Amino acid sequence: MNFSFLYLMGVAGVGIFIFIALSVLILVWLERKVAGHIQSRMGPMRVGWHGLVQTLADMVKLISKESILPAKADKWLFFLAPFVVFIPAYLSYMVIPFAPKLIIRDFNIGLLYFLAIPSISVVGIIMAGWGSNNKYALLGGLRSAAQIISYEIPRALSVVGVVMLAGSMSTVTIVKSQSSIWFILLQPLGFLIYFISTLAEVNRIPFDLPEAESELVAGFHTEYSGIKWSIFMMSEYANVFAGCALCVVLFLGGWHGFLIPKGEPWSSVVSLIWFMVKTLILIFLMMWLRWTLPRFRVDQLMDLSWKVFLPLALINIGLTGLFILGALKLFS
Amino acid sequence: MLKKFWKFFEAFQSIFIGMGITFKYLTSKAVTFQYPDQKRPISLRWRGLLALKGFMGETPHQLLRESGAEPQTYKAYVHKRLKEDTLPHCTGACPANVDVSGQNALVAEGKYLEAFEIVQERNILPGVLGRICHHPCEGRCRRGYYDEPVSIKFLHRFIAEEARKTRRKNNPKLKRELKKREEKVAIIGSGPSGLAAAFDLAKEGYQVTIFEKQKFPGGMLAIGVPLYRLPRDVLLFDIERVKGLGVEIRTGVEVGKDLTIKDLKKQGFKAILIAVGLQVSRSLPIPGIDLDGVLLAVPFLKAVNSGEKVKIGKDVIVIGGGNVAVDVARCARRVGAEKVKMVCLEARHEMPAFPWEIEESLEEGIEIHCSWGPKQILGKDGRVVGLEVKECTAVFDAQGRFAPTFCEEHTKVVEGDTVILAIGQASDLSLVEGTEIKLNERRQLIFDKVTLETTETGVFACGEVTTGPSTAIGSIATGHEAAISISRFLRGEDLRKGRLPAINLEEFEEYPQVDLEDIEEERLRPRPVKLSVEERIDNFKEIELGFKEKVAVKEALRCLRCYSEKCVGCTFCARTCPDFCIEVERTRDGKRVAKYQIEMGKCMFCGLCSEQCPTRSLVMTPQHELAFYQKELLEYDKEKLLRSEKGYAFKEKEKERKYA
Amino acid sequence: MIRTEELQLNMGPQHPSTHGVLRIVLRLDGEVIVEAIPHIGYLHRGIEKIAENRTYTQVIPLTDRLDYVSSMMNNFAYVLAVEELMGIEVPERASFIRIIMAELQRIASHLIAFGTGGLDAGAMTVFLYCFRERERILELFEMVCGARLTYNYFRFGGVSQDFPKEFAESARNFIKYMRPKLDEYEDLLLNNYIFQKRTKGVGVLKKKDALSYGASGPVLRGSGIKRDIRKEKPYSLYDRFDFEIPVGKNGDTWDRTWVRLEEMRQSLNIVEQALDGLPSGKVKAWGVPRMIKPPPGEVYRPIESTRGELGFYIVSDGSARPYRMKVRSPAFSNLSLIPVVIKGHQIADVVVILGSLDPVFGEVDR
Amino acid sequence: MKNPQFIKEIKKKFGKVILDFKSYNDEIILTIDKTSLLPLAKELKKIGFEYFSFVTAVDYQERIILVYRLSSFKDKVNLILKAILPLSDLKIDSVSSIWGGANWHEREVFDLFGVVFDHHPDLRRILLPENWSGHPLRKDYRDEDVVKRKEYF
Repeated sequence: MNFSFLYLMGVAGVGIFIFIALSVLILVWLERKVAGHIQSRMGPMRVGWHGLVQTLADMVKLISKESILPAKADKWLFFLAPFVVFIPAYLSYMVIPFAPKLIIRDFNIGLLYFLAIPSISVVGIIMAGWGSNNKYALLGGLRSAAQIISYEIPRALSVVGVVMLAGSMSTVTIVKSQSSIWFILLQPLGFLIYFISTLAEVNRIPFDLPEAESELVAGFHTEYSGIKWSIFMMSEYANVFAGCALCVVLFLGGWHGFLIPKGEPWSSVVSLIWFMVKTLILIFLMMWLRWTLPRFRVDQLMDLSWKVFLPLALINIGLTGLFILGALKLFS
Repeated sequence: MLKKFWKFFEAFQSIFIGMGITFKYLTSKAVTFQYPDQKRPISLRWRGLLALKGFMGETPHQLLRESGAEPQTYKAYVHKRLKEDTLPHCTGACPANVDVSGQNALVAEGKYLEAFEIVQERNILPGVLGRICHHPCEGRCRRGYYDEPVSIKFLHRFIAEEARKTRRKNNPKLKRELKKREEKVAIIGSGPSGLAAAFDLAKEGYQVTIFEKQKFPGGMLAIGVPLYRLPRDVLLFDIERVKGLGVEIRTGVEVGKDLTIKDLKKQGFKAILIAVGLQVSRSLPIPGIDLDGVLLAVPFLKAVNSGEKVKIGKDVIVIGGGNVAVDVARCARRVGAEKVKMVCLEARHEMPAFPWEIEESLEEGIEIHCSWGPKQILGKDGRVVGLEVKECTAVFDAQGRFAPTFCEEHTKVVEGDTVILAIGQASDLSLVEGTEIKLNERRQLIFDKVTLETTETGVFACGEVTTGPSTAIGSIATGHEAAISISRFLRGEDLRKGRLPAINLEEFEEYPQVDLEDIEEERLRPRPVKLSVEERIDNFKEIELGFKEKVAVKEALRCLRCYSEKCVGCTFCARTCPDFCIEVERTRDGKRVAKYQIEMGKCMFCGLCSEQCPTRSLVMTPQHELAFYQKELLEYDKEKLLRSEKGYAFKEKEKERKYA
Repeated sequence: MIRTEELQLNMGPQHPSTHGVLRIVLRLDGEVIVEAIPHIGYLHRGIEKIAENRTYTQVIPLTDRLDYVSSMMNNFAYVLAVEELMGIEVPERASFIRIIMAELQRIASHLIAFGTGGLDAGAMTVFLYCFRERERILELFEMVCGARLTYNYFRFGGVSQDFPKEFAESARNFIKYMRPKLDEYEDLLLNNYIFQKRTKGVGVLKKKDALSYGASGPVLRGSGIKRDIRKEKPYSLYDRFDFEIPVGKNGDTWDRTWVRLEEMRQSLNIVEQALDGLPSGKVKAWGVPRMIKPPPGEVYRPIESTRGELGFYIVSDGSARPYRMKVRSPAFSNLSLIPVVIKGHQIADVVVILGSLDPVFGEVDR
Repeated sequence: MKNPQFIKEIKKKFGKVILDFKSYNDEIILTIDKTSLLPLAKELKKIGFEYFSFVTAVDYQERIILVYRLSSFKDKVNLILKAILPLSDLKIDSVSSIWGGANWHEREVFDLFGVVFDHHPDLRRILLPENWSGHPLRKDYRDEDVVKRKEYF
């Protein structure tokens, strides 16, 4: 471990943070615009062009707001929870290959890392729920724990097929192996399970039970305000982006696309654009779903995970295995 | 298993359909308004901030005649107001459209003579009508909706008395401005309609001559109306004023006998107006009609009113249920009959006589036998001894026409030694003989409904000849119409152009009787002083006495000045408000509004107050959001209200604010 | 062994989906409800007492504030009761106008119930769509009477103002616009898999309970009892219109929501028929005095309001003020079913069931 | 539907306690003695008056009259049941065991009129706070906090 490595890592860390902050700003704006237009409204219109800087203004407002600590709250848990939620989301950006060579660190267990790290955020959510000393927040935290843990399993199993096809857990290798065919065509079921599980992981409708505002007021962040609340918000959108980005990596061919010139200096820029476009399409799909669908109930959510997705994921693995065997037989 | 799979598929399908719908709206145009580029249009009926448009006393009350005293322009203006739904109901309900609210406002200010002139323009006999009018205006008075209508009739009477005190024959200004015209107009009959036409024509400068059959002018007013309702000096004073404009009245000249219409034309009368009215009493084709002791109403009344001795018995039967019958009965009571019985076809509530007259006659001990029709007059030795009557089961048929049906079996005998028939009158149109004027088969005049012209050019008709049995004010209204036609005819203009029909009384709703139980004393109308039955029963003294000045002014201040758009401080908004957030007070003399305060914090914008406002000065503006900023609109305190004659700052601001 | 304990949860009075100020004390076993005790009265303004100190006319704006989501209906019920007490005949045109307004109000109110029903289940978009359509109805109301929420439009013997000229056309446009929208809602929410999962078999109200608890309106009809006062005992001129009463099968939340949607369709039909047959004439009976003093007596005249049987029980002593005015509000009876229907369900179901009962607290607490 | 069978039945069974009986087309107004409310209510439910509309009370100063409104959908008959309570003895049996809906309505009457319902499962104030004193809809109720205002009328 030398100095330049630390230096590089520091630069990358700050870079990711800036990237997350920017992307959250844009995603929040996008969400509000999409929601608005779906609901025959305009969405924010006053600050900047079509309200583009509205989120920034909101951010300023949130930062300048008083951060309220409930009287009987567990001070430390309450204080730490947003960061415990945010840091895993932040860390998970490390293994996302935005373009060839544009990746912080290409682990050979990159995928495993990605699946493991965001799960830590459930600790933060439970901390928030417990620390607020609020029954709604507690219920939200508990729901979140149950939900994230149960959706980890189908999610992890659904990517096994991809790993089997790519023969590696390195995200870069997975993308490279999709140069001829995207895995979504080989793994439609896997994609479906992965995508829906991601929805559940990032607590979005129809699986936004931890913060179901019509039942639990605002779930685990009922008592949060100001900057702490905005950190929760940021980590949610960071998770959305990371989840969708990985989905692109695993199933939609990562940076691959048409019209990418070879060997030119700007070819990696085009690749980056392809990657971002694909991610944004998935994010848009998420938003679209969010503003269309009602919410599941807790037991139905669990049913869906354990009774539908888990068996399907297992079937998917089996099918993939058979497929690989068949392909081997066929080509050998 | 397959079923489960199908269900799974259906789930996805439903989700995709939903996504399709949301995508449709994502791509279509938003429906929201963009503030401030776009503004939401607000309904005209928007219930926002309350505001007052003006106050009583700040500016003079707008008189209807300000549109022009000309009968034609006046009528057009009245119709315009009617169309805008801003015509005071009293004016609309009056057949002659007298400007009642103008009169009341001027009386309230103490300008009695001006008030008199205003009334006189439309109603040439204010003193007379102030006594005998059947006042349809009072039934439609908006005040009657809240408590009791304004005593318009008595105010007429009051201003006429005031004018009489000055002994002024006419408005000197009017006489000074008179233009002389050469054309001569002859008017046959000096009843109210003839006088009205004469007045209008004389104002325009025509040389008007009235021919009257009787020895005194006034027509039916002089013959038919009993003295206890109308003293003759009042009538004569009113007629004097018409004469004062240069109208010549030739009494004792009967056209048709002494003179013919042809003679009149030869004498140079360019236009002739027939205003002879209904002077002949109808008779009945029943047995015993020619017995001694059977009289007719008109000759009877004429004799009574001219002070002649009338020969009637002690026990009088009057046949008929109209106003004339009541007059006859009451006159008979006064000239010596001890018992008077009225027999009429109609039931009590159907009687055509005015209810207050029936009431008074009952007070005087007159018996009324309702729903009986005369069968025959019983006689003994050529003298009347009684009247046999049969029961009348229905007076009107299903279409509402007069077609009485009788039950012949059910009869009774009413005893009496004199029978007076008051079952209606007809006109004596023998004067038309030898001219081109045509009569229809029922010997009624054929005339144009709009222009009142008869079949001969230059000859017009007005009054009860044209309308049938009517009232004094109704006749006056036709007189004005005829005057318009004649003056147009003489000037050679189109008679029909722009002529408007009379306003239908049905346009205005008659307010129901108000329960006066909880109402304060000062809100009620003053009760006129009446002679008691003992005092009046044996003489022809006037029964009702007029108002004193103080009472009259107070009564005039009760007028709500409908549609004047100036708050009169009537307090009905405050009485209606469910939140008690309005406070209104008048000054002690009642002539100005001293306080008007709306507590906007309490107001819940129900709009009941502005719905109640008779003047339409309290309006709801569409400026809801300004409620807290324009506080000066809401509090009208004494200082502001009484600051100057011309009003206060509100009016300048009004220009800036735009009502939707 | 793990020791378990029941959790006591206060839902409300400040809670986003209690439809006002309702407080339900829930005893929870995990997420399952063991017991629910509703507490009401947070919006109690004593309207019945205030009415005893107001004249009959002054009570009309008070009735607006009962069920503020469908004020026209309250006006209608109150005015009908007083008219029956006074024996006032209403002109035909006024009756037609009243029916048009009442049915438009029914649509507006059901739109809120339907939209918030979706919102309770987490579907926010349908809620905003419903408000978009409701806005058009409110614009119609504003055009007619100048107010958007508390109309104060009905008067004894008629209505306060006639329709403006452009009303008929706007209303027809609205009907034309609204019909396809209702199909859309059906696809977007009612047929949605997740919504069906959330609502079918949830909050089942048995016929027996519905009857003995005095449930009415869509709640009663959702349970399969075909009762509509518009048909059973037609008031105003409802017997002249041709419409159907939708009835649910299972009495669950989905059925109640479906009944509301279907009723909107029927209301559109009624409005259309009324617009076609709108007679001309006066909109206010002649001869109604300013100060209403009904003869001594009592009257109870229920109408089918949006939420069910709404009636004013008025006792008059012959004076200008009601001696006693009782508001039989449908939402009060419907809400009293809460402990019955939500027992054994989960927290998430509480709001959905509550939404399907559609209480308005102005009416519950009065 | 002028005189349905059950009216005769009720009259036969409860003839003694029915103080007043009026019937219009489909509306029946029945005034009864308060002591026999419960057995009569059971009988009424049995013969079809399953629908419970409301209970309310009217304060006639010296006595309070309870008004029950019931409907029978089967026969399409509506019934108003009146029970007279003297002001000195404001107690009556609760019918909430027969019609569940009576529970809240009786609580409301208790709250606003002070009528005590015996055997009510949960007789608490419903609209007013627990610590409120007095029963506002009673005619003799006076509240010192009421602001005096100028009365136009």
